[in-house]
Amino acid sequence: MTLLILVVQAIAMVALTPVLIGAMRQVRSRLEGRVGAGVLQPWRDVRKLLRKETLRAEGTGGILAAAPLVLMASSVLLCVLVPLVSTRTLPLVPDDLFVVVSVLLIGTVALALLGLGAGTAFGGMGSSRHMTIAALVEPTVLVAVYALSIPVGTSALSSIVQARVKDPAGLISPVSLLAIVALVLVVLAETGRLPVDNPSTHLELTMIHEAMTLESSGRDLGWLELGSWLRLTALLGLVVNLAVPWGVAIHLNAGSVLLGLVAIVLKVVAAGLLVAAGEVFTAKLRLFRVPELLAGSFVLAFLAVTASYLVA
Amino acid sequence: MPEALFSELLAATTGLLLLSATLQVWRRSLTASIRLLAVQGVALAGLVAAIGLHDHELELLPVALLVLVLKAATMPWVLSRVSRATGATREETPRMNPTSALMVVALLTTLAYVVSQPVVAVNPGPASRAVPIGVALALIGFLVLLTRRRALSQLIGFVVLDNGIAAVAFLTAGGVPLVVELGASLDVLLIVLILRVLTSRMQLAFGDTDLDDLTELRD
Amino acid sequence: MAALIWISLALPMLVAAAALWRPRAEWTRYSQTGTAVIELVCGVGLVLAVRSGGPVVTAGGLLRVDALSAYLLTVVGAVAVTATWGGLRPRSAGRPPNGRYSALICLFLAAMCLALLADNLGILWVAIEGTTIATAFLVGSRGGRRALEAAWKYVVLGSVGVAIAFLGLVLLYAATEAAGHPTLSWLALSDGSITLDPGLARTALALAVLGFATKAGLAPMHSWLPDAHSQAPAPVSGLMSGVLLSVAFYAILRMRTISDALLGPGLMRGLLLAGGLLSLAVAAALILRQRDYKRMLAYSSIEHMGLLALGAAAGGPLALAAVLLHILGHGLTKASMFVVAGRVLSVEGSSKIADVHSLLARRPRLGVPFLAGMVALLGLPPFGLFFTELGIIVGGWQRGLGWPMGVALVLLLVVFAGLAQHTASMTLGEELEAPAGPAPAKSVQGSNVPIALALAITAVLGFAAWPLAHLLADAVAVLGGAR
Amino acid sequence: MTAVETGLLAQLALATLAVVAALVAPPGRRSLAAGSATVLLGLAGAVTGFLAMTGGTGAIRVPVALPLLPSLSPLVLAPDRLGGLFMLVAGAVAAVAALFAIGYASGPVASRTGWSAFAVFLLGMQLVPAAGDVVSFLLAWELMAVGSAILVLAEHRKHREVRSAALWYTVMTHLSFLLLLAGFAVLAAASGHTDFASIGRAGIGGGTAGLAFVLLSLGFVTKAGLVPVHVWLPRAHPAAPSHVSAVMSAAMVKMGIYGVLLVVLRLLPGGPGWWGVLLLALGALSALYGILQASVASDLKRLLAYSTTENVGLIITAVAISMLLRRTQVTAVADVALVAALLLVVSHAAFKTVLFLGAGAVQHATGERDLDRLGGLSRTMPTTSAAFGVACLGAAALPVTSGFVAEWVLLQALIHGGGRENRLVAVAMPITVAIVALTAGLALLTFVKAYGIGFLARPRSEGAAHAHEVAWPMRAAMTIGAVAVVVLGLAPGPLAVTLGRVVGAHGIESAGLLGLNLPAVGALLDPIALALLALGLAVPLTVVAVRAARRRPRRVVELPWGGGGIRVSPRMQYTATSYAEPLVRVFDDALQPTRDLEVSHEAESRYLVNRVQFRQSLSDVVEDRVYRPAIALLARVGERARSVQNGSIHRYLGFSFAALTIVLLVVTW
Repeated sequence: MTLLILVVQAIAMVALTPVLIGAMRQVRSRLEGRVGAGVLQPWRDVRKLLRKETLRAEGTGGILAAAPLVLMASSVLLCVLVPLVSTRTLPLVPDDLFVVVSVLLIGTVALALLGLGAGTAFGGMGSSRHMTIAALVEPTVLVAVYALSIPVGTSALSSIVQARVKDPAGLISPVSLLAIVALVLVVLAETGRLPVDNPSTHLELTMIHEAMTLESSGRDLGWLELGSWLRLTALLGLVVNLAVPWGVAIHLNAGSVLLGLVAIVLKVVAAGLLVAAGEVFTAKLRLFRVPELLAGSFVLAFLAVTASYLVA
Repeated sequence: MPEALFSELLAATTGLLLLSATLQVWRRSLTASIRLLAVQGVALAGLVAAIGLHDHELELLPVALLVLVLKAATMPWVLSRVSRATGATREETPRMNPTSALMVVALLTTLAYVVSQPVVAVNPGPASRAVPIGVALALIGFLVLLTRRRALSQLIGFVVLDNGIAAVAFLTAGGVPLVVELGASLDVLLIVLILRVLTSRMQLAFGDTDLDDLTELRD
Repeated sequence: MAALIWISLALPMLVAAAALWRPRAEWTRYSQTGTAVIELVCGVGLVLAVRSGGPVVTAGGLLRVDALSAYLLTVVGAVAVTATWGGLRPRSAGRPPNGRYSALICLFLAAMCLALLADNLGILWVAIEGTTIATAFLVGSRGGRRALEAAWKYVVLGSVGVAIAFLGLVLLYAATEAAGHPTLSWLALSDGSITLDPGLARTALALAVLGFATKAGLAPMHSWLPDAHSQAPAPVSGLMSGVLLSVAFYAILRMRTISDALLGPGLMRGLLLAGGLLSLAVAAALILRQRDYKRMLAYSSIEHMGLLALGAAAGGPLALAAVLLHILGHGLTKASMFVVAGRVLSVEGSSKIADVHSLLARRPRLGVPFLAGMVALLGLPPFGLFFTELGIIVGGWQRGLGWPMGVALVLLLVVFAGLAQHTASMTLGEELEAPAGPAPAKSVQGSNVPIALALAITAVLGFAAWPLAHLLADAVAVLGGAR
Repeated sequence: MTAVETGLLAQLALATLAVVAALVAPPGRRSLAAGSATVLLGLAGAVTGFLAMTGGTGAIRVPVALPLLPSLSPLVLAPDRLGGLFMLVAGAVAAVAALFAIGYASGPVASRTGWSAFAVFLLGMQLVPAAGDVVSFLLAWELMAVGSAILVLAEHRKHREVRSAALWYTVMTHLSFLLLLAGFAVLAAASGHTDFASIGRAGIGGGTAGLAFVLLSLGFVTKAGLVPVHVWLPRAHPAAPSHVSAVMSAAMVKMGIYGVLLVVLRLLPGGPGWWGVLLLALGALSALYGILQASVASDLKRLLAYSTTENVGLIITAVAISMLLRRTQVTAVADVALVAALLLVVSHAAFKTVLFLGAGAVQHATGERDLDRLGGLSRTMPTTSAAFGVACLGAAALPVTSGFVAEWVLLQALIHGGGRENRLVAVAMPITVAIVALTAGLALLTFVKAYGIGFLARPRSEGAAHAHEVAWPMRAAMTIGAVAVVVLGLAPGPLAVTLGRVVGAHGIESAGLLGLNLPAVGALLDPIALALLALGLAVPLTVVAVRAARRRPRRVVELPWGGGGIRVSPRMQYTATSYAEPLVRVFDDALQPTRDLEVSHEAESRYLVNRVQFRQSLSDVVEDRVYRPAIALLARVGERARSVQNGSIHRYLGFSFAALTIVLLVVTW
């Protein structure tokens, strides 16, 4: 039963993701005064890419073929593990925070290796920047969720969400506010959104994510795009469920699960639109200013922990 | 022998010892200090004889004779041979000028008095009260070793040091057991002879017996 | 059994006389080695005798052999065999036999034996002064200004120092006479039967130890040692560093027993601690930037004597046993090291560390023993010095000398760093294109057997030395064991 | 005679056999003969260790001259459970490394000396955890040191830097030995015994215990390579032959950990709080500093060496955490932390062995050790590349490897250890979590760099271009290690339970499919289930992908796109150095690189730049700031001291005279 819910959740997310991305792009272009390509454009892109012929440069290894699949698989696994629709988890595979983070990192590593695999200048550059940011993000993630987990006394995300549903008072406690802000920042960094990386740039010297996928084409590129979008969806979902956990199915009945599904879709889309709207008004940071941002978010998370000792 | 005479003799001999040593520090002439060495030997022998007669230890008389032969005759003779062989008759530039050296002698004598208190304390008597002089003699010998540049002067210093120790030995306990006395005297004689040989070799190797030449071995 | 004593004393003198009588005779080449072997045999024999029937006394009590002296006699024999055999140059080396040299070495051995066998402190002193006399010309025997300088310093500093010891003995005798029965017998003094005036005894014993410390190479009386050791011929350096220092240290150990019996441990502990730590410091400071590898070995001897002094200061069965075993291990190792160093000098023509390099690659027959010996000297297993240093440190700590031992460890680290650095620069490195002169033939070199033997014995010392254990225990008891 | 005793004797016998084989075997067969003997030696150690770890007992006593005297006990070899674990680790690593060496050893390493030293080294290392008393411990310790030192300077003829490396190594090792000697001396003096059992019973406390703890733990962490006494590690590991550095890094360093555990668990249990704080500070600092240096290193073996410092730092952190928690009565979590430490030990042994062996294979095949000159090996050396990759996953603590399990347990202990009760813990925990997390992140980058630059992309040098796969023993060794990394990562349950028994920890259960359950912290990890779930998702994807690939295979084009169909030149690729550049900038203060920029202008106008030269060199900050000045100071002291022996006999006589006067005054006063 739980498995079924999780599969449904995964499928829903995979289906939702392109739409979400489309919506975000649409909002951006509208706010920037452009017409925009329409909400379904990402869908078409992926479909087209998956059909297109795939090229491979001489002297590049199998990593270019393998990495996209690994990224995709890890992202889907992420969607399964993270408590989005319900707080029910598989008995043997609890949505343990550290497991989730490590699954996320598998995708990160796959991307980074992909960037190096081609043996071009830009691939390495993107990979290097990507890994640097990932490395600096990690403390914030762990400490932030640590802060949220202290009241609950476990590192299982579902239990945290459940606890927060149970006592809404904790939602606006300084602990959770600080932690959530920190989390939002690291999610932006990890998924390559502004102000860390500009998802729509193709100016080589500024790009991070795009530089790594530069050598991929056809279905490889398709998997890559879908995979990285999925990461955004999953992480946004996690954050919104931690921030406003209402609607998450706690009991196992069709009604609540359906409600949870609808709720998460709405919440994720809303969050995405917020992010997109925000991106319009923010400029990309210089790469070497990014650590300052991350340091800031780390401090927030750390304050959250200490606050949880002092206040909560 | 009556106590009075004994203490007279003690005073005379020990005084002579100290006087000769002081003069050795004073004078720069090596030949002179060799003669003073002979005087010291005589004084030492006289000291031994006096103690022997006073304590009725007749076996000290041959010892006195030995001392006379060894310290009053043999060693001065050997040393004068050296000085003739090396042509070193004067200590031109001692490392410490005689004036300050004499001051140091005064200091050393007081030091000797201070440090030989335990000895005096053990058995008070005219003999042991003279012990500080022996110690002073030893220290003065050390001073000569420290302040003179010539190889020969160091020989002299060593002999003076040895005289001092011998004096202490006789003043405290009428000398160490005879076998030890013989061995010790033999050793000292041999050392002096060895040093003599080394000195003449030095003369050959360096054309001089200035000890400041001996600074090749260093870190 | 008393015969053994007389043999060990008389025979070297006879050999010496014979060698002086026929200085050019071919057999004189081997005379010193033969004498050494006989000393070793006598030592072992006396050890057995003492183990079975207690101390052996002769010459009306002037000569007395107990476990300690028998053990050290054996050590002298063993080290002497190593040094002289290693210094043996076969005929083909083209050197004429030198009877005077052999005779002096035999006399040197005899003097050391006398020092060990005498029960009378006066005779002990005479014998130790005798070693100076015997070795004076040996140190100078290489000829030339430097050898002469070394000899002069050696004789003057040595005899002056030992004269101080004589002053001490004189005062000690005076004290005994004041106490009623004049004696210089160690036995009488150490069994506590006589009670001396403490003030006088303090002065006497302190002066005696100070004097003997000169010959034992303890700072600040050590100054003669580096010069003499670096200038003397290799076997002589080996003998001096290997056993002469130890024999002088034996005298200090005897003094220590008397002092502990008469005055309690305070005095000697203070003196030996000061001497030991100072020696370690001097060695550490001067090894760091040492230029000359024979001087380096000499300073390492000072370091080891400092360790021995610390062990003696600690006292107690563990530390004392470690000290005695250390004497054996250090003697064998240092003797072989000096022999090897002498060979290096003879083939490289320079005693500068900077002039010698990559021995392992260029001259393995010299490099390997040099490295092995160094490892032994640094106190690394499997060599016995590892156990003895460990015993000294632990024993010292158990006797409440924690801080001195801690300081000693720091200094030991510095010494280690210095020695390791110099050894590395001498032995390691690549082969040069030109194989640096004609490789010397084995015949000229002399054999590596004695060195290998000595190092092997040092290596098994720590593990397989339990035959020695009881002997060591007895010797420690002689030294007043637990006191 | 019990099985353990047989095992111990077998190790002695096999070591002798190995030495004999090394000495007598003809050069052609030497590596095979001595190598197989050493493999057996390692296996014997592993088996014995396993027996002892699972409760087997036995003791061997060797009389020694000194110890026959009353105050020292004879040498005792009696491994307890903990010792058994470490003997098992050491033996297993040794066996794998020896197998590798059969194919790898050549030149001086394959000489008589090389193989004998290797055997002695392994024997000493495997006997350290067996030692039951001070003397035998130090003896085995020094045998280990001497053997490894000989191997470190094996290449001294060819490479100049080997000499300085060997010097650093020996001196630091001796420092550690002397510290241990002092510490044990304190314990022996305080307890009156030298065997561990009696010392443990003596219940030493107070200042004495504190002194002993400081001395011993400093000595042990020196061997373990913690900051600031790590300086020998990044020098000795590159200098040593790879199979040796594998053993040194994966097993020998662990003996330092064993020592620390021996002290805090057996000799001086229940020490005061500042002990834990001290260790925590050391461990956390080392973890961070080590991985930082590793992430910017471009010499592969130097990188691995620094990452060893990091891992050891994590282990010590775990130990320290468990000490702190035990003091605050959170014993259940303390047990978890302790088990985490042991898990880290095992997993690090597994993956670091493979990594060093892989580095050795690469060096063997390409003659290159500098990542900036490697690349493209994944095609020419598939096995090595695969094994190295798996080990990299382990080192980066990604599922499903042993490294991930270990770090997971550590983090669980950390986030459950916190609590308001104890101020100290309340402050320590979040900081530690952050440091561990940052360490993990940097480790990720480090090993992505190591694998991506070294094995992917295009060859950056001739050697790398003409690389070839290595001989079978080396491949076999690496494969065994890689399999171990994965198996330990898939089935942590039984292992963790055994480790829990080793340290008497409660609340460590096996659950699910060989999974690991920690009821104390309410956490469950079942890698197999996770892997199955992942496969369940990945398989359909793969099927789709494969069918697509079959329908329309990839077309191979000559040039990569690279922003405009550029010409292919390996020199255009990112190198390890450039890969780490952003990090160097971020951590500028901690790394303090020395940069210099030379811009030479055209003659006509200084607005036309002729050429720009940029040099950047990274050195070990601790070494520059602490060791260099100390060495310089010592050298100055040495120079000054030389004037003491200035050759003037008068000065020497002056020394004697001064001594005489002082002594006279002192004794007569």
